[in-house]
Amino acid sequence: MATKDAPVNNPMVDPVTGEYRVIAPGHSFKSVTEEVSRIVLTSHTPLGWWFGFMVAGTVVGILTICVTWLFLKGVGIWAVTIPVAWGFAIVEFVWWIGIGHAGTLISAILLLFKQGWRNSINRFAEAMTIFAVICAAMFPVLHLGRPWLGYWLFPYPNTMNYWPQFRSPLMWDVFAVSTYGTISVVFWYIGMIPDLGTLRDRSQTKVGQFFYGLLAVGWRGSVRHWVRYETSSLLLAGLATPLVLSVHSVISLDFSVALMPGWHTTIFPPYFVAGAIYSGFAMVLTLAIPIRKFYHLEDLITIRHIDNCNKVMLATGLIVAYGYSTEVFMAWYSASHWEYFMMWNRMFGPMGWSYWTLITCNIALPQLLWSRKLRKNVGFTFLMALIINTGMYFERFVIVVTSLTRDYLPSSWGTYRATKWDYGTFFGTLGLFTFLFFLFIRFLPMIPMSELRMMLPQARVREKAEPIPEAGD
Amino acid sequence: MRLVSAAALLASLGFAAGCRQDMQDQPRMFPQRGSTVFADGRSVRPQVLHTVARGQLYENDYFYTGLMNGKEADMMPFPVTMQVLARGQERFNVYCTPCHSRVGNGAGMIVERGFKPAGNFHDAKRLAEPLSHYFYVMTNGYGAMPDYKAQVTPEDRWAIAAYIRALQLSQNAKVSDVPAGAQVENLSDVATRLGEPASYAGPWPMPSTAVYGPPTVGIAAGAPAENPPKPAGKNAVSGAAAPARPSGARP
Amino acid sequence: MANESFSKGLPAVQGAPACIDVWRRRALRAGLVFSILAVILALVAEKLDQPALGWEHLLRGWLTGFVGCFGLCFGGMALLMVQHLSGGKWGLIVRRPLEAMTRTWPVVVLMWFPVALLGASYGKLYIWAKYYDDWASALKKGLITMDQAHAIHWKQPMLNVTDFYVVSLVCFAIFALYVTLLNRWSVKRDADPEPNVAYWRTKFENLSGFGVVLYAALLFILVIYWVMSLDPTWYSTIYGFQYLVGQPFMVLPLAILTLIGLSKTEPIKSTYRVIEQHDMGKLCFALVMLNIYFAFGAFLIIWSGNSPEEIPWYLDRIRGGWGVIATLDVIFHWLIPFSLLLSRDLKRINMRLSVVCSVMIFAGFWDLFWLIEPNFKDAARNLHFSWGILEYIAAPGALFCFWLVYYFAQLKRRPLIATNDPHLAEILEHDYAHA
Amino acid sequence: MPQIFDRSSNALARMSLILTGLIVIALGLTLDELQRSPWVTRQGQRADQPVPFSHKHHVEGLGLQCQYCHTTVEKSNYAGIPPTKTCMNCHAQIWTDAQLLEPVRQSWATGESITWTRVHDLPDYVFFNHEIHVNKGIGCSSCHGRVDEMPIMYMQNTLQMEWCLNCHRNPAKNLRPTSEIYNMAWQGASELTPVWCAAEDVPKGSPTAGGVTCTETAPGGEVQMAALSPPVPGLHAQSVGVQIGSEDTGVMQLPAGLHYTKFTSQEALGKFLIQHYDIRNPRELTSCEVCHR
Amino acid sequence: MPLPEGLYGLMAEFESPTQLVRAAKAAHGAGYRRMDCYTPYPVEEAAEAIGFHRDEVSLVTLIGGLLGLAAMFGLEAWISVWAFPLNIAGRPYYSWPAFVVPAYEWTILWSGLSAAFGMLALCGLPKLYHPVFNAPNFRNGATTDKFFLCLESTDPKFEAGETRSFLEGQAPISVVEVEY
Repeated sequence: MATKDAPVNNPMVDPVTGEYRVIAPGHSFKSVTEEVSRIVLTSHTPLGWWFGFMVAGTVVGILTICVTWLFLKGVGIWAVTIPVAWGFAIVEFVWWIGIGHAGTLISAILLLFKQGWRNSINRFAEAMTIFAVICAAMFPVLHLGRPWLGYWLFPYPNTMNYWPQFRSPLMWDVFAVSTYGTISVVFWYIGMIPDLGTLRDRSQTKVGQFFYGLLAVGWRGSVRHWVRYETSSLLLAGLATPLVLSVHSVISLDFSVALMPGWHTTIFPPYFVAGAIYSGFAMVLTLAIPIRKFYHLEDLITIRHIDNCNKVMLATGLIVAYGYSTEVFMAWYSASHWEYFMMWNRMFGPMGWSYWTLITCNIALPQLLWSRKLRKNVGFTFLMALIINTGMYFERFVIVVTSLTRDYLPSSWGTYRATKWDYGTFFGTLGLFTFLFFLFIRFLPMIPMSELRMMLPQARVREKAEPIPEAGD
Repeated sequence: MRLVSAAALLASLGFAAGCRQDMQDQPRMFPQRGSTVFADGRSVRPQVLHTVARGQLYENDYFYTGLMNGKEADMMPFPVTMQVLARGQERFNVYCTPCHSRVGNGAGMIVERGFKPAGNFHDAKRLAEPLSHYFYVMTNGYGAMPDYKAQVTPEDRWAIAAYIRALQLSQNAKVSDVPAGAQVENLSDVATRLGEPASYAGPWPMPSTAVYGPPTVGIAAGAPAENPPKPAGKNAVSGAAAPARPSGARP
Repeated sequence: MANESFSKGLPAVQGAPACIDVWRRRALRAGLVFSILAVILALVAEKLDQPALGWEHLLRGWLTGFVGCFGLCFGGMALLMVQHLSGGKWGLIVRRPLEAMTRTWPVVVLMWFPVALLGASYGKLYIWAKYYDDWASALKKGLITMDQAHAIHWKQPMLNVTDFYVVSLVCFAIFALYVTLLNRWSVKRDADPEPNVAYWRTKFENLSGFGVVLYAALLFILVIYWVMSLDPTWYSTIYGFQYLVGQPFMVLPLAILTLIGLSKTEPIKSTYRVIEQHDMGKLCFALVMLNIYFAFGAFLIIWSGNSPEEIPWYLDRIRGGWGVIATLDVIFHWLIPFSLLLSRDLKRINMRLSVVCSVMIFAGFWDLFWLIEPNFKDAARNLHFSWGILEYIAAPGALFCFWLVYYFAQLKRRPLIATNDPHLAEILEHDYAHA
Repeated sequence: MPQIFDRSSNALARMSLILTGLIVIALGLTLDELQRSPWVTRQGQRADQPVPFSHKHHVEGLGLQCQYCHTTVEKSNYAGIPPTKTCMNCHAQIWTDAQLLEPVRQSWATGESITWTRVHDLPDYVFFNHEIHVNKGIGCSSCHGRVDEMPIMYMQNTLQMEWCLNCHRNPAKNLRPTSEIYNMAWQGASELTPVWCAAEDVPKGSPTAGGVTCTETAPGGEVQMAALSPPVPGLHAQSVGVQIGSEDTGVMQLPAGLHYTKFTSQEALGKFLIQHYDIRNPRELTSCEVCHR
Repeated sequence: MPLPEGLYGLMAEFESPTQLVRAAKAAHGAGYRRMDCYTPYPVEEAAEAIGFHRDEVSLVTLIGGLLGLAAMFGLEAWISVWAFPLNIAGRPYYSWPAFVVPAYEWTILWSGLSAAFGMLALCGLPKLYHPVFNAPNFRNGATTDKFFLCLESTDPKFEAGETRSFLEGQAPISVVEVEY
């Protein structure tokens, strides 16, 4: 039988498997190190960076104004009221937390599954997680009404003799999100220590040496340290995996523990987690594609990465679709009139447009990802990532708003219309996220150099070593 | 990171502790809080002149005025029970004793401090007054005495009036007041019979809150020392002399 | 034979060793013993039990065994497709055992017929079938509750005997098609003189990608018909996911057990490495975690909601002595495998891992018992000994053993190693210290 | 290449890590103390008042009872700050030219209220009711301290929620007979100051504290402790015309034989009173809506 | 404690990990024990070669996780049952299903922090000053593309001249002396 594989001339494609390589051929330890560290250590900051930084900074300004006004006037400036007491704030909280999940997933789960392709993108995916968690955590705190008393949520011996109420999923949230934030930062930082060592050693300026040196805590690459470091990374990955599942599950419990039609359903935890990963991968692609282009990192973030991310998006998107279908089916099968009406209202009620937007963006259009060709098309992927991000936003909107507008009691029915402060805060967090990201890519290594080195073929120790060459050879 | 969060915590705590929080002082009416709504700054409003509030139409009725056909009368508007008397005693001790003293001889502490001498309930003039006279005086004042309308409710005023009568009786008790068949004993005899100490027949201790006037006044706590009461029968009006039992005395 | 490049490390014999025949005979004997036991128990229960439900219990036990074997067969198919999608060396190792499991589908369909005939057509298991027409009079007579009557009536478009047959048979047909294609292509791939890695991978991915999605959807509908509708008032959106994870929870341990059993002799001896065993152990651990995650998540939501529509389902399965079964379910399903699989060493030692795998398979059947038996009025919130309840040991035992007989026969029919796979070279190349 | 950091930096790094830990701990402890300190609670602070009114003088010195001024303490949420009229009851004649009292006279003349600074200022989201506390055995001094010994009023306790709950979770330790509510010096039952209490059934609808009789002196066998007759319906009945003195033995019932129990510990007394004052159990008493409505 | 002075050790630089591992094995075989390898990425074989097999990070993590679990579950039970019992929708005070969630989170939090900081502590980090940084070629390559083997002077078998010739026999790029 003749070969069925079309011959390929692309050096990025592995001739045996026909798949794109994770890392371009011909790289050495030094070249990958330089490729990554030059972005940070250069004294020349690109103009484009400054431009983006300024734009993001301006949006952060808008956020500051919105939040200040909120502190002064209270949550009444948002559109949250009865019946929709959880408006944009919770929509965005869930959305941002969901986005964060891809970072942990990439670094943790793929590390456990020995997926080499994670290495190029895990660092900035983790950074994305941290910044997304920062944006997300803001919302419930701002939503408290008196945000400055947010520390009341923690159990500490206060003058009220008051302790948290642990049967509330909102309390579970506090622990889930704070743990998630902490572990993400720790995981990110621990992973960065060897690279900080590299930066310390490669930095030409005193200031750079000092600060990177400080952050690297004296990392010197001892193999003893490396062994512990590897164990610790694996353990952190092993811990972050159930953590990431639990965090969005806990957030889904905020809804599903309540007896609201459309909320109280047992599939919520896995379906929220899948949705989170779905949107998270979309955000990873939204960030990776421009950065790859801007900093010419096509050698390190290859079509393989994009293809794999697309596959994950397709898979998680299908799980989400499964969730939607289950809900629709169970709305009928439950034989409960409230469930039935809830689904009817979602589809054909006054907010039906949001449901159909969600179905279009989250289910219908992403089916295009079945096509191998489109999965490898960078421009299309970028567009699809944006569409999915939008779709996932609408998913949370549908869950939060349409369910709340139609309670069990028709007399309490209402509607929801976000105010300019709602929009301002939302766009503000987008700005904050971008702002932090710009700082990150300028000052920290966004691709883990030590892990790239490990992936190179010359990194492998050969058992049957070549004989020692004669001295002076 | 830890430092930043610690600083943030400190700042927020300082914020919370340093200023009163907004929910602490809410923009609504609280009694005696004061208000910017009214010109006189009071949240407690005085009754509007020439108006009668619902439930406060005190018709010209004996219970509220103490006057029957324009005249004082020697009767109570409701039955007198032990409860009423105990209540009267308690209220008397709160509102009247500062001037009239516990035994009603008009030598209270305030009088000692320079107030005009207050009436002695045991003089002939007062003994002759009809019962509602006391109610009327409490309601409207008398001479230097201000009215106690605002401090004492009508029921309590009547109870005090009844108690004043009991006080008067206690100072002038006769064997003939004792119901027929009841045995009268000396208090000291009772004490001996019961095996109580001799002080049992003397002045009884007052609760520690009881006000002790200067010794010159010549009254001891609870019972007039120089005029020890004859021990009354079991069902006599013992409220005056016996240790007060104000608990649960509210009508 | 193609692939000379890496056939050098391949053992000469790739067929199954003789020990499979021994296993098969043992399974057959055990199956016969269990069958006889099942019949005796049914007769004894009819005589001694009050109420006499011997034959009904046999049918319930049969249902348990059938659902378990169904999971092993088609759960194996799902895992096979996942393995084609995810790649990885462990996939290569377990491929042939999984394919053997999928080829047992005719037995599984045979097992289904008694459930359909007696359970649905004669209404011995499903009250929606029993009171399909006369739910109103059954309600009047107090045979069913108001909620059950409403549910039976409302769900009639779905829960009727015709649909039960049509849906089940259509699903079986689709699955059979998939099984056939997966197996046929697998043989063809090995016969391909060229590696054609990309071609075959694409072909399998195309089939499996959609196949997994389809399986997930159809499985949910099937378990609604077969298990969930035993209590027609009950509904839970996560039910399908629970089976979707519950099936590999039994399939993967069985595959590991098979491989460990075969690893003493060629050909598995030379391809079975501790690295892949460790990976599969981790995968088992992940399944253990996922399983408790779904189960606990659903429980927490319903416990918190505490609504009269849902909580009775759990109360039926916790009160009246069932709490012991539920606790043991958690222990078998989660506590034992979780604590043992935490250890890195355990995952790398054959004997210990096989103990954990056996516990996991046992836990699967235990869980089915807990799911199925309290659906019936005589057992809900009332766990008590009767001769009939022992059918839950005898009937599933018999079915499982007969299934194993067929599985071993299928295992023998194909070479145990898929030769045309780029991973094989890596596995055989002992030069690598670490993969 | 030279070292970036000096040798001392290792020690410095470790020290600073330890120091950071210590600072965090110290900060926590400081904040813990700070939130309970008078700086936050204003406990013990004497506010500037328009008239330096002395409770010590009026209560301890002159023997005025609490209710003389705080007339609504037993029947309302608020104990009530007396109107100027109450001051003028006496000060119309006494100390009429004292400079101190000028604001009082000013108020009396003009009708303007005197603007006192509130000392016991609960947050507005707390609904505190004096009536229920006073009538169910919580004395003034339990919360306000020895007001009779305060020349200028100040807050004896923090009035923080913690302090409220400490009592609400175990009311027994502060309960006293209702006859001792205004007794500033009440110390609680003990071996040295035993309390005798008796309880009788009271009909439904009457005050729950009504059935309890307590005394601090040993009730002897013959000691006459007046027992209450059942409350007479229609206290407000129109002139019934029962003259005092004309004793109706039908109304003036004989006291029932009261069975006294001696309490020599506050815990035991508190338990007895909790039972007979119908005080709710701590879990109900600490329900949020008890104080936050 | 007086500061150590003099020679810390001899440092050989290698081009590839294979060479490093071989040299390390040779050194271990020759009886050297106090030595360390420095590599720009984890080379487990080198650790095994110098006789470093097991690390205690897993144990620390397990202990941390169990402590976190116990701490949070204990806290929740204490609060809900004893310190602040509240009737919430009629659920029992001891609501273990609800307590599982925060306890689970804290298990992960504590074990994660133990894994991270336990690793640093076991490595003796932070150690901003270390003698190996004195080697002139160390910072050029150790964190980029070169592999180092350092035999330390505290080793009883260490003898400056002999050790140097031993190292030079392993085909290094260079052998340098490292001062304290």
